[in-house]
Amino acid sequence: MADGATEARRSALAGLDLGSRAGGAGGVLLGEGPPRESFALRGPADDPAFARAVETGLGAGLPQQPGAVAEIGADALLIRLGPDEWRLTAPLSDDGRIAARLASALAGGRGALVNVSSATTVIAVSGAHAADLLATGTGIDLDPAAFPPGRAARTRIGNAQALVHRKAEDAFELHVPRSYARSFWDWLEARGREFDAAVAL
Amino acid sequence: MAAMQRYSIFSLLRGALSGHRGWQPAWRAPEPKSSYDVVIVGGGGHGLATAYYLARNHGIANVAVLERGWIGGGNTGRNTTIVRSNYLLPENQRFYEHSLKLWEGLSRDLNYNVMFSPRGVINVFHTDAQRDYWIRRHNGMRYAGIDAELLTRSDLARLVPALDLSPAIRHPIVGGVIQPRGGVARHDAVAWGYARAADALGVDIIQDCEVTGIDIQAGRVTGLQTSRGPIGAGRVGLAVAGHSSRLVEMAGIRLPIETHLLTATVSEPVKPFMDKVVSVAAAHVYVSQTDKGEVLIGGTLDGYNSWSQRGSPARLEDILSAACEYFPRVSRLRQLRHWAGVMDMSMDGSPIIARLPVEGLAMTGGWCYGGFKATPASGWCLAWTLANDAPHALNAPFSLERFRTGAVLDENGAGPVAWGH
Amino acid sequence: MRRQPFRAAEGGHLIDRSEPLRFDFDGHRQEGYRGDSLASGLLAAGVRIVARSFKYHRPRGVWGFGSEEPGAMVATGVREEVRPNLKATEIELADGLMAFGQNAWPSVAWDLGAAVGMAGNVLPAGFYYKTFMWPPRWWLALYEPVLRRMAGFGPAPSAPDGAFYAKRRMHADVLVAGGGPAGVAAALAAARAGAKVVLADENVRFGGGLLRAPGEIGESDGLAWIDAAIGELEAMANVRLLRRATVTGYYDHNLLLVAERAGGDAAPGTPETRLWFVRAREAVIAAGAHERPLLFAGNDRPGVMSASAAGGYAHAYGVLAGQRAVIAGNNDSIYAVARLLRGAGVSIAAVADARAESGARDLPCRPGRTVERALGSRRVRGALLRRTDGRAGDRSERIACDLVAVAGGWSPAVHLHTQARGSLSYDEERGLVLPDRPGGANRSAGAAAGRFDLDGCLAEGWAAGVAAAAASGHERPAGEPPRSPDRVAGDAPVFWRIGAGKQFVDLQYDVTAADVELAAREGYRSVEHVKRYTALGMGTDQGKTSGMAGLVLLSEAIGRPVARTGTTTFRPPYTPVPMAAMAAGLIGEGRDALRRTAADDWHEARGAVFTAAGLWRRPSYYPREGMDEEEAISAEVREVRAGVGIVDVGTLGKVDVQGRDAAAFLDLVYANRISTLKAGRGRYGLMLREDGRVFDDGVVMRLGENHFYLTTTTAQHHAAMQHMEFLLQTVWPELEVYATDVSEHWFAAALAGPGSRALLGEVAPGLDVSDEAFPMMAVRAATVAGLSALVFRMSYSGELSYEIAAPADHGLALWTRLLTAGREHGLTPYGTEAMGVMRIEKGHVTHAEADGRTTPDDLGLGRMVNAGRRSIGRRSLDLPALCRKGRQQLVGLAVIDPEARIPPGCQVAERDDMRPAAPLGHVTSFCYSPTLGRAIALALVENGRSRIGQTVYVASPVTGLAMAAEIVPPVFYDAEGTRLRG
Amino acid sequence: MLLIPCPFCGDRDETEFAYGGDAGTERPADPGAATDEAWTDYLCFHDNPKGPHREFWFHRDGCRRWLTVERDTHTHELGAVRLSRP
Repeated sequence: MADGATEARRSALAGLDLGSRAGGAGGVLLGEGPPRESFALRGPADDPAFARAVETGLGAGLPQQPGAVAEIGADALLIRLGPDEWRLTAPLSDDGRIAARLASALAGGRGALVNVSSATTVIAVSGAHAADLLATGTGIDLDPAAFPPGRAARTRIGNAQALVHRKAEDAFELHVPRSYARSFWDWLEARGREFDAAVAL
Repeated sequence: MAAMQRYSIFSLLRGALSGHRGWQPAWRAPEPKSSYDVVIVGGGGHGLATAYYLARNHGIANVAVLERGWIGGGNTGRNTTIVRSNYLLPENQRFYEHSLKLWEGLSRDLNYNVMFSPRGVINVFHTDAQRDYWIRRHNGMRYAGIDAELLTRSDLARLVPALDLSPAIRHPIVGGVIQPRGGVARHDAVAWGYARAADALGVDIIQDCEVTGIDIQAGRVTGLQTSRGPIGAGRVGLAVAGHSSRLVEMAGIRLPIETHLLTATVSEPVKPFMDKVVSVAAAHVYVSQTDKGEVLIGGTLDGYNSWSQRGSPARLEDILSAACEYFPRVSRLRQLRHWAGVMDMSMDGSPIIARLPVEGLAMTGGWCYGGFKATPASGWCLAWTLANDAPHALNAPFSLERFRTGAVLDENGAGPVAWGH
Repeated sequence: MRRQPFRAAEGGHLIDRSEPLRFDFDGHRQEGYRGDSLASGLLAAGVRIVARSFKYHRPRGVWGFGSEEPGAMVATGVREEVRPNLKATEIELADGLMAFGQNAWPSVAWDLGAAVGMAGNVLPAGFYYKTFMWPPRWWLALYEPVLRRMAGFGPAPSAPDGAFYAKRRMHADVLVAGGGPAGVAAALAAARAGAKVVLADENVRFGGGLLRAPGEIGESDGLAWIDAAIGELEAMANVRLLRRATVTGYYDHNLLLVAERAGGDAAPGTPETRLWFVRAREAVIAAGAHERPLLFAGNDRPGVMSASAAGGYAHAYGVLAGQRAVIAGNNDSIYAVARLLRGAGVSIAAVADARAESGARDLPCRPGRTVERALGSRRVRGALLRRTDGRAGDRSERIACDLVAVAGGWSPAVHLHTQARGSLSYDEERGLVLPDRPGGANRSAGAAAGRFDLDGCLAEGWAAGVAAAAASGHERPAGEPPRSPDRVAGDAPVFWRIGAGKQFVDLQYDVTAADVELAAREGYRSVEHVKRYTALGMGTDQGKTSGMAGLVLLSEAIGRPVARTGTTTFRPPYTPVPMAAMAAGLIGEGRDALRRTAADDWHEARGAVFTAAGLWRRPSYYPREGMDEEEAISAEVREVRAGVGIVDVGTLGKVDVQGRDAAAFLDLVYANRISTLKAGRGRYGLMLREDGRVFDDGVVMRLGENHFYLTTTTAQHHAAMQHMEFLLQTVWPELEVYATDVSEHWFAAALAGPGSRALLGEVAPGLDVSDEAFPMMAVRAATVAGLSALVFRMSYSGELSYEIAAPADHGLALWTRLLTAGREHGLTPYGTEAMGVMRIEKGHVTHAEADGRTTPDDLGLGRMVNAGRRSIGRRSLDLPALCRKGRQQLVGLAVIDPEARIPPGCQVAERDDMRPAAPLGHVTSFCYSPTLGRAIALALVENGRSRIGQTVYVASPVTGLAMAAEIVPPVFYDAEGTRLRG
Repeated sequence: MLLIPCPFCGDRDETEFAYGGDAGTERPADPGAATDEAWTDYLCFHDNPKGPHREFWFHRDGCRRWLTVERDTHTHELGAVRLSRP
């Protein structure tokens, strides 16, 4: 990473000054998730060579089930988003190392790895009514029996497309496109009125 | 046949004295004859208008109109009743302006009040690009001899107090255009008025008569198979928009038409607060208030081929939220009823009024959203085409061949995507 | 007088007498109790006229008990905040409620509009079709405004609804619509089987028909059994109970809409209405039935009401709908109602049973008789009874009363069943339209299916619940269905009508039996024709009570059996749904998110004027002190052309394309050849639609052998992505290509102007920016202003220019660091207006030119199209109409008068008189060019390229402006491109 | 509102998808060799049945796969739904 990049980073929600508004308890807590780096991994799921390359690079196999989330080491995740698409995401502190390992394993073979770290903003939604709040704007079945903790799904919520990662029964992370993040946050907060939504630190 | 019983305030007063027992049927319920000079398939406004103009303009009165259900029961009775000629392409301008002129005399022509109300059709816009487009379209109308005016925001505030002109909304309205002679009409009355007038000229209107086959001999249409038996025909005109593909298929012809749903809805009636028809570009929604007081709201297609007549609630959410956003007071009303029309969506967004590749067979269809306002001119042109076995200059551009040569009339520039128009 | 003269001393399971409430009706203070409806409160207070009818302004009282109410239409709130068209039977009384009756002036009690009623004879159904045709101009000027004012119904509000509305989507195994005995039994069975159940009922309390009349279930009181069952359901985790919640619509794939009147701010954050979108594997329709009216003269007078409703007011609210009642009907329910009313303190004057053989010793029965006429004008003062067998010489009996309770039998609520495309059948013997074959995964039960006895309803509901649970994959529940000793069928095989006079079928729209007959006589013989000609059933009650009466009348009038007369379509919603509830969450940015680039905060702080580009907002220009808009834009242009400027191009679509077949694929997607590009270089790319029209353009950069990065326009980015995926997945699935949308990841800014190289060299010290090392259309990875970036050398403005892309999280830093570094270079931020001026000066096309109708050749891009015919859209260019002569072609227009400015939307004409004539073409883009010192435009003109040098007129008839212009080639500035080399 | 069983994502509302039209007309493999009639058949003259229809849908907000869906255009009942590219 080039010099001065860390202090250069700015969240799409920075203008909302959420820090100053945090506090209070409600049926739902909304907050910005910790920044993450993200990579789109593309490739032929049915090609053993590709699968082996991924396993070599990550030390973990490709998650097979739609929406399955594979944990890789400390807090890095590989999420299956489509037949030939996965999302690799890790804390920003990883500084691209995991992607570099994967890229070198993939080199010369099939597939593609594309940096999309800035493409999404992560919003954390938690609390007793977290699922109810999401259900005001998405048609997917959020019943834990149908969408258990540890699963992810890309869908539409309210005014934006979102990758929903259910971390616990009452805790979700939403990855929304960066340019939509402000409007999406406003929408979420407005719909949250029903649940006495509060901003979390 | 008996002369048509004239309608007027005097006949109403006379009726009152007799307890309204003296009113004759507006049209007969004849048994079908074994053959006719011309048979029109489809007893909606277009088919009935075709029959009327065949009899009145061309002296061809040995005509039957076959209707599968009850007259006016298709899209004639399921639309948002808007009448206008504010089109972009010259071919469409000429045709719809001809239609508008027919509308202007229609009630007296038919001696039936179709309640054509030229209250003005307004389009509002939000961005420079939309402004350029709408003004260009209205400038083009002026060059075609059609009325068109530009509206400032203060004009809009005066003409449509219900409209939200605040600069703080998501897509602020920066101006508008109006076709003052545009307006609305009572949809059912159009079918009934044409039916009554055509019947008086000798046309047989045959309801509950479904066409099940088209008889063709040596490349020429000779008659129809129907649920009420075979009926011979010298020529056949099809006016079944929404179902054109199916009927034409009986003659072995494929059309550049796909069938789609268009949802509309009304609120409960309230006292009058808006007398213009207003279309909002940013939301693809148009709003008017009926004579009864209902707020009538229409929008865009559901977006996939369908003959179901049942729209998606997602589309309702779209059009109602748009109505509430741009006409904030509408949010205090309640939705009373919604329905979906079955649209013939042509591949360029313009109609087909043309002879088909079977001799003696012609059609009007592919109306997309525009069918209601086109009713008089569609019937007028199809009558001409059937009577002369050749299109009139007004409908010559609306041929089937244009889809083969590429000379399409793409009003929206959406390309060959039926649901894009 | 007592505050509530018609309140019984005791009784009323819905009210709480310890909590009196005050409310206003038509300006008069009234009193009721917590739990009252407005209707019960008004009846208790002795208010009989609640509204006026639509057409004749006749007095209307309370007729029904719930959502079927046709007459008692009121508005709440005042002035601009009014809520019109509410049914008094559905409004829960609240302290301080302000309500007034509708369609009346000055009040419902004394309404001047009633004068219309006097002219009623001249105004039969459809009168307006027969008159008001002359003189032609009077329709718009006079007739229509008068009709509109007389019609309408509730007052029109003028302020938006400020209340909070909510939506919720959920999935369930079984949705039960209706919480009467059948619905509760169904819910119980399905829930015990383990199914995920939603039970929705429109009333404040579950119980359905048991709210109106007592019944027995098992060994106990029916309502007590219901309460116990609800208690059990409430405790189950797999059940959601929705009270005050009407299932309003049944849509595709078993999606049901439920409107829950959540009650506004009773608790903070409570929505006024919460709209549930329930995806149910199975639905049980237990929506009950509506009591039918009897047709007789004066049957619309306040005081004539549904018998079950009259009983219901006594039972549920302890309210007497009258002091002395005549009860008339054609089925056994009248005896129970009579006893219920008598028990509450109403004196029973007569019980008229239309059937000859029925009777009861304990009541003043009049077997074989019915009401022929209700007496009184503003309210009922008596009734004339008459034999139903029409025997000659029979004299009518006159009975004084203030309540005529009528029981015409029941119409099952088949609405949801038919909305789901279920078919209907007509049971001639029972006089019932019944659900037949279901159209979705649903079953009807109880009164909605024509079972009117309590025992039958329970059994059928239970069975439906068991079946629905099984169909959604659950085992049979334990337990047996509840039973009731009530096994009286309650059928009313005949529909009753007697005598002459104004007999109302539709109380709201004033449709009489004579109107229906008139319609039939005039040839409007289809049931839909009658509905449309007379407006029967078009009111806010949607004909729940009137539909069957109208159908039978029509069937008699046309001499065709009811079964063949058919019913009208029951269109959703079942009861009106607040527009604001449908709109919830979808207003403003909730509907269309506002997309912001990474530098948006800077633009805003700088005071930029924004413009919309799809959902994005972009700086249009940056206002300057003492300059108007045109001057500010011109200044931006001049400073770029003379120095260096920076513009935010973060909104462009960007796509990463990789894979073995990437180059081959791009050759097919673009009309021009891409595969010949060398790595590190880029090329302008032109995409066509399959019909040969220009679809999109952008730049394609080759980053490696099998790796490309391409841009799309802001507007077509999503369409282009979808298009490429379509081609890869359906047309050429054999190609191995991965197209990844990276638009959101990259922020981009363009440095443009002769000074851009120097500035770039300064901020990217590691990058050799010389023309040789970094030529036109090359791409380099570099560190710019301390940030990792990609730099493309390309130009849109016509000047030497570089586009710098960095991850969007660093976008603002990139932007601000460039501006800081650029201060000494005179770096000017510019917006889309200046960018637009410069691209018009250079003759670059946008979607104003590529409007979906133009071919590459029309736009002067014909030479870009490669000769191969496999690529998308190429084949269409050979169709005759696309290569014919005389098409409109892109040209430039230079306005001759330097002071003139082109107005928007101009046409191009041969003359300046703006009189009707075929225009030559139209202006697509226009601006004032500070570089040329005059207004210029791009235009599509018929045979435009052969007209270069001609003088034409740019004209806008709607603004009355026309000006002369010369047709010129569409490149106004630096046609040789020398400035690009810098 | 349709509920489309995406073979990858499972049941999803219609609002997550973009419609792609008739799947019954194939693009001529060699457009250059196609007659105007064959080419415009592909462009404009599509199947429009009232009944079973094979059509494309794009799961825009989900797996971003194009699906080939069998759907009755009258009842909206769905038949087989598969990925257009297996």
